[in-house]
Amino acid sequence: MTTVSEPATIEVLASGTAPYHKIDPDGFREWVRDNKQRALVPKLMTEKEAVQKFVADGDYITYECNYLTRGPNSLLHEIMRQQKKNLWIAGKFTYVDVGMLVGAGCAGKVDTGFFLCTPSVRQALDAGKLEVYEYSNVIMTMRLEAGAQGIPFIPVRSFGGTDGFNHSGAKLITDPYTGQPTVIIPALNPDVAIIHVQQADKFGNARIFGTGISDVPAALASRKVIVSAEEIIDTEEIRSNPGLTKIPYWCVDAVVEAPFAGYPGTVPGYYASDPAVVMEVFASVLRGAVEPYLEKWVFGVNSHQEMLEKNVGVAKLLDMRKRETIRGGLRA
Amino acid sequence: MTTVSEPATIEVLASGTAPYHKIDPDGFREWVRDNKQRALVPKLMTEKEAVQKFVADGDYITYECNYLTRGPNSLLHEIMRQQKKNLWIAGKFTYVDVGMLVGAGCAGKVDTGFFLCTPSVRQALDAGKLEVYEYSNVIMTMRLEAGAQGIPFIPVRSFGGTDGFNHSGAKLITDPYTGQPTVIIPALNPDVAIIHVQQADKFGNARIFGTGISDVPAALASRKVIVSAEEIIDTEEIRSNPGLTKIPYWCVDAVVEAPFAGYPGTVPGYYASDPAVVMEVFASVLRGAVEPYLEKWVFGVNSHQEMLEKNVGVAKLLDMRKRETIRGGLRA
Amino acid sequence: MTRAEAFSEREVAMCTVARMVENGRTYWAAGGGTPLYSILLGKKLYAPEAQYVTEDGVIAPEPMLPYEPMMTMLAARASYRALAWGTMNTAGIYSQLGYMDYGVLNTLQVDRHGNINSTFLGEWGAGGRRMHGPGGADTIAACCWRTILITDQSKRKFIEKVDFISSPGYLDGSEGARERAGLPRNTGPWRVVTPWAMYDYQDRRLRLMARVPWVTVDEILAECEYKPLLAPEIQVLEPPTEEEVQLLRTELDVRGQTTDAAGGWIVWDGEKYIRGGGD
Amino acid sequence: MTRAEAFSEREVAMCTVARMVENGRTYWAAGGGTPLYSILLGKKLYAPEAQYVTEDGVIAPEPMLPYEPMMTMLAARASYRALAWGTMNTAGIYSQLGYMDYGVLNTLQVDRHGNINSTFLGEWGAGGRRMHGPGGADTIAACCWRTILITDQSKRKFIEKVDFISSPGYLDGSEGARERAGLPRNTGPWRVVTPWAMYDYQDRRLRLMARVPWVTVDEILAECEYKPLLAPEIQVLEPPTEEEVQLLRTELDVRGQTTDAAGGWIVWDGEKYIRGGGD
Repeated sequence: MTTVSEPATIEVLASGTAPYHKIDPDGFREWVRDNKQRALVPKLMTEKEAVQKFVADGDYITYECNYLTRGPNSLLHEIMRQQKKNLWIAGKFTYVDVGMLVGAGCAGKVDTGFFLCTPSVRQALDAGKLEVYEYSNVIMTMRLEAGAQGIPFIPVRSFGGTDGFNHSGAKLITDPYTGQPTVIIPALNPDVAIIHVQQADKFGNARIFGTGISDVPAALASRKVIVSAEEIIDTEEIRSNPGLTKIPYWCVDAVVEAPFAGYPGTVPGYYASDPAVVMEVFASVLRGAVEPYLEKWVFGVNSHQEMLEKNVGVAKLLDMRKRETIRGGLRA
Repeated sequence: MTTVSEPATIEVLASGTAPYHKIDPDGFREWVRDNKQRALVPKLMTEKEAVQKFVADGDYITYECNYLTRGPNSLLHEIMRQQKKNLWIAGKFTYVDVGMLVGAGCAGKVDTGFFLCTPSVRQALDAGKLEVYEYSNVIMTMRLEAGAQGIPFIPVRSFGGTDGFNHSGAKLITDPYTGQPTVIIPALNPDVAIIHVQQADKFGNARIFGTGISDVPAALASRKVIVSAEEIIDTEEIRSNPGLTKIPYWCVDAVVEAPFAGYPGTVPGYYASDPAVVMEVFASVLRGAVEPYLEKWVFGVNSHQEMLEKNVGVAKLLDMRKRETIRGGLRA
Repeated sequence: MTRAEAFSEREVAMCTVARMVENGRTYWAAGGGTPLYSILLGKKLYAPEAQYVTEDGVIAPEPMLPYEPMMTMLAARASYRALAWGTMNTAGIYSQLGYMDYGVLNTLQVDRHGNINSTFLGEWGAGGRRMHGPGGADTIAACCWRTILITDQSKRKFIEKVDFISSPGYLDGSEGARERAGLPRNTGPWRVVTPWAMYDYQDRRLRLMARVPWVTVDEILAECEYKPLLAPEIQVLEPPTEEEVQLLRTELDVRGQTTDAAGGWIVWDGEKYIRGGGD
Repeated sequence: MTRAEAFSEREVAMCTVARMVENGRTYWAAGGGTPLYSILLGKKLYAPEAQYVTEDGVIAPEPMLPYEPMMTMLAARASYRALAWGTMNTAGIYSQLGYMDYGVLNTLQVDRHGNINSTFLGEWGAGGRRMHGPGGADTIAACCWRTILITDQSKRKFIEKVDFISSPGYLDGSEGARERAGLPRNTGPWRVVTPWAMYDYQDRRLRLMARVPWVTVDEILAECEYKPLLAPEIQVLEPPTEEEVQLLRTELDVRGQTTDAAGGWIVWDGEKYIRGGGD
């Protein structure tokens, strides 16, 4: 039992100086009230429609997980094809994806995290076409967690003392309960989240199997949510085991049926990766020669399905599926 | 994008005046380091051993869910049998349980929440034997959520403006990001959590099916954790579907095999309640005549199993099991 | 729809609330009593596409009715065929995020500004009667866009100023009082429903807007400690229908614990409604 | 155990870290490269009851090896037979709570006080070379009880003061600096392992404590920008065994991407170890 003497103020010991995406819990609530469907309304549409409707130039975007693992790649490709501009990217646990988005001319700002900093990213930085603000992976997912709770900030136990702190939106305050210096970080409410899941119904009730990064916080924290799914399942199936639903329909604005959307990466329980193309994208991004990859896999096709048809083929898809032998906990 | 001008301080607009359970994130970390087994060590023991070893007089205790639904009743009864004294109870989503613990002479303080305020509770209050501090159910589970993250406090969007706020550990501050008045509440790290689950292995890896109150936050936030389980399952079974594990072994200090521990309440997927005894306990607590109930169901027996044998019998248990016809999502 | 021949006062309030339930809206039912039964009644008869949560974070269930006694949350039948299962913080967080259109709750006392007391009758810490506390109602009243309060019509319940604010209404009634206390913008009390009447708010003050046919405005005002505002025209509420009370009694509150817990009975004598015994 | 006849510099560092892995301790492996492979090697050969998490919140898996290229987290083989599956915040929260004994990570630069730079070479915002950022390493370095850093022995890496603190060491080296910055009490850098040497800390300053047999202390110091403290006696590390390198090559880093990414080769000529090509 403790009674701490009450300070009339809390000291702010240090503040990061970077711009951060607007924090407006009440405004977010009003967006939810006015835009999120609480009725069970079918939301199936193509990747093209979903991106046209729900991704705007200048949007702050987050995605789960990354290009190589349960990546929402059909949607990422479509965003590049539609040449969305000046996106602000949540660069947590990313790998090749930021380099691709920068190479495709879609990115304006990045909150990092982690991303492969490639020649094209460095060129964009040097040319003043890209700004980077500094966080770390967990700090980014905790920012999303705060956004997913509708609160303006959250205390954390890491990030203090780093130079990232100075180039971020974090603050060091004196905790009014213990009197100890404590870092708080600003909530993150992206404009749009794109998330690839194993199963969803047409309303957006989504099942995710295996480990993840921040699927659920991203879905709750974002104003617009596009879910792509390996399989569309019936709502009866959802109701038969409510314990498997990770994201409820009311968070979701668009549902895209997208088998093999994670190609060339893996979707656990569904298919293994295509190692040759994984190495191809990795090498081309790392070397700054991302254009040929984008030309072949993104701009040279009109849709994800066309890409699978033209560039991949049945034999390879079946082989990827065959090599994914682990099922426990990954299939309903 | 926003850059807010930086205040050197954050204003504390109002502070609740109640004592609150000690907040010490660093001390909690040291407790974890020194006491939580990161090795896979078998922890099976009887309810008697578990309570002797892990519940001390004066402990702050939380439990999931309540006496009527997936209640850790074999452990609650044992705590009363062992006459633990002066417990500080997390009175969130409770029902008859607080009245029982007060009636049994175990309770010294309650953070509420919600509990049936019965004649015996009122007598204890009037006699100065019981203190009550004011929160609400969600404020209590959010306090546990903060405790489960190892942070000293968390902002919330409710509780402001209530008289509960004044008799609590909450504060109203000016959010340094939006400038808006924002309530923060103190983290809660109980001394002990008792949680009844459907399945656990001998190390404490626990599966919980159906809805819940705050099982996982309670397990993470508490220094000592006793899990009782309807069934002990093999660790091979746990590893076959890691997606079903809600509480990992390293949080758990004791595992008690306890079929029908939720009696007279229900454990979803396993058995329905015993309506007659549910009404019996409800009526006796509400009328302040809790002693006969305790005498029959708690003090008059030496263990939960003896209670089942002497007071319930096979036919009734089989009938409760039979009446629980719903399985979807509730059985692995 | 057929006129119900006889019904309890508590049934009247529940039927009134049931008719307010809308398709495509979300409801958080406080606890598992009259609020939950009112929503279920409305969902079954009028608005099948209304969705609700309870404190255990169940999302949009299709419960297997009737419930066993006291088993309205967490039990298998109560969470049956939900779209998702969660926890108390699930309910809390979706309401913080603005996903909950309506909160439905009940209380011991409500005051002029819609503040709710379920904690203490008398002066806290200085003698009086301790009650059960807010439960989830504080968060419901703080974060749902609109709250519907169910209570009984009684001078002891409709009071000038509650002894203890367990769950927030418009606080001191001044503009922006909720926001200054840290609560979300543009939320607050919306309706109060009793077996006799319905109230809304004008400038954050309780206003009588409707009555049941068998009770006069004066009788209602006699059961308020203070005089609430009056709408320019006091509407007359439709009495319960046979379908409503049958459903309530056969599928929902089959043991009558909720509906019969308080209040007298009303009987249709062929020409008019007559208030019977009880109370 | 048999002496390995030939091995790469990177393999040396991984084998050294593998031998530090203890039963009954928890490890958070940064990313999926040398830290993860070092822990797996230690777990397979020396400490089967060591448990680990990665950034995707997998808890104590028994992965199906080898991994496919770049598939060391989130993939089915990587999370196989875990005791629980979580998310990044799972890993973050358990480390905040003090459940992670050791963090194992790698970096571009480390300074005298164990601060780590993986963000920027040069002056941030004023020209220089942008790198990939801390990833999960910031939280590992902040919250695990002890951190083990793997890096190469090079003047460009062992520098007086890092250009940018991506993940915290002892900051300015003063007592209590981490606590004043909001970090948990009694945490911080513990060991640095390179293909040539091992370091600990004395009074929060890096101290050379051991070397491999084929490199002298002077050679090591020549690959530090500043002179680290020296332990009273510099121990000699055991070279890799045949079991270790075989396991590394056949089950873990089967494509050699991690172990061959940098450094030369060391060969046993029958009498002594000889440093070969590469570098």
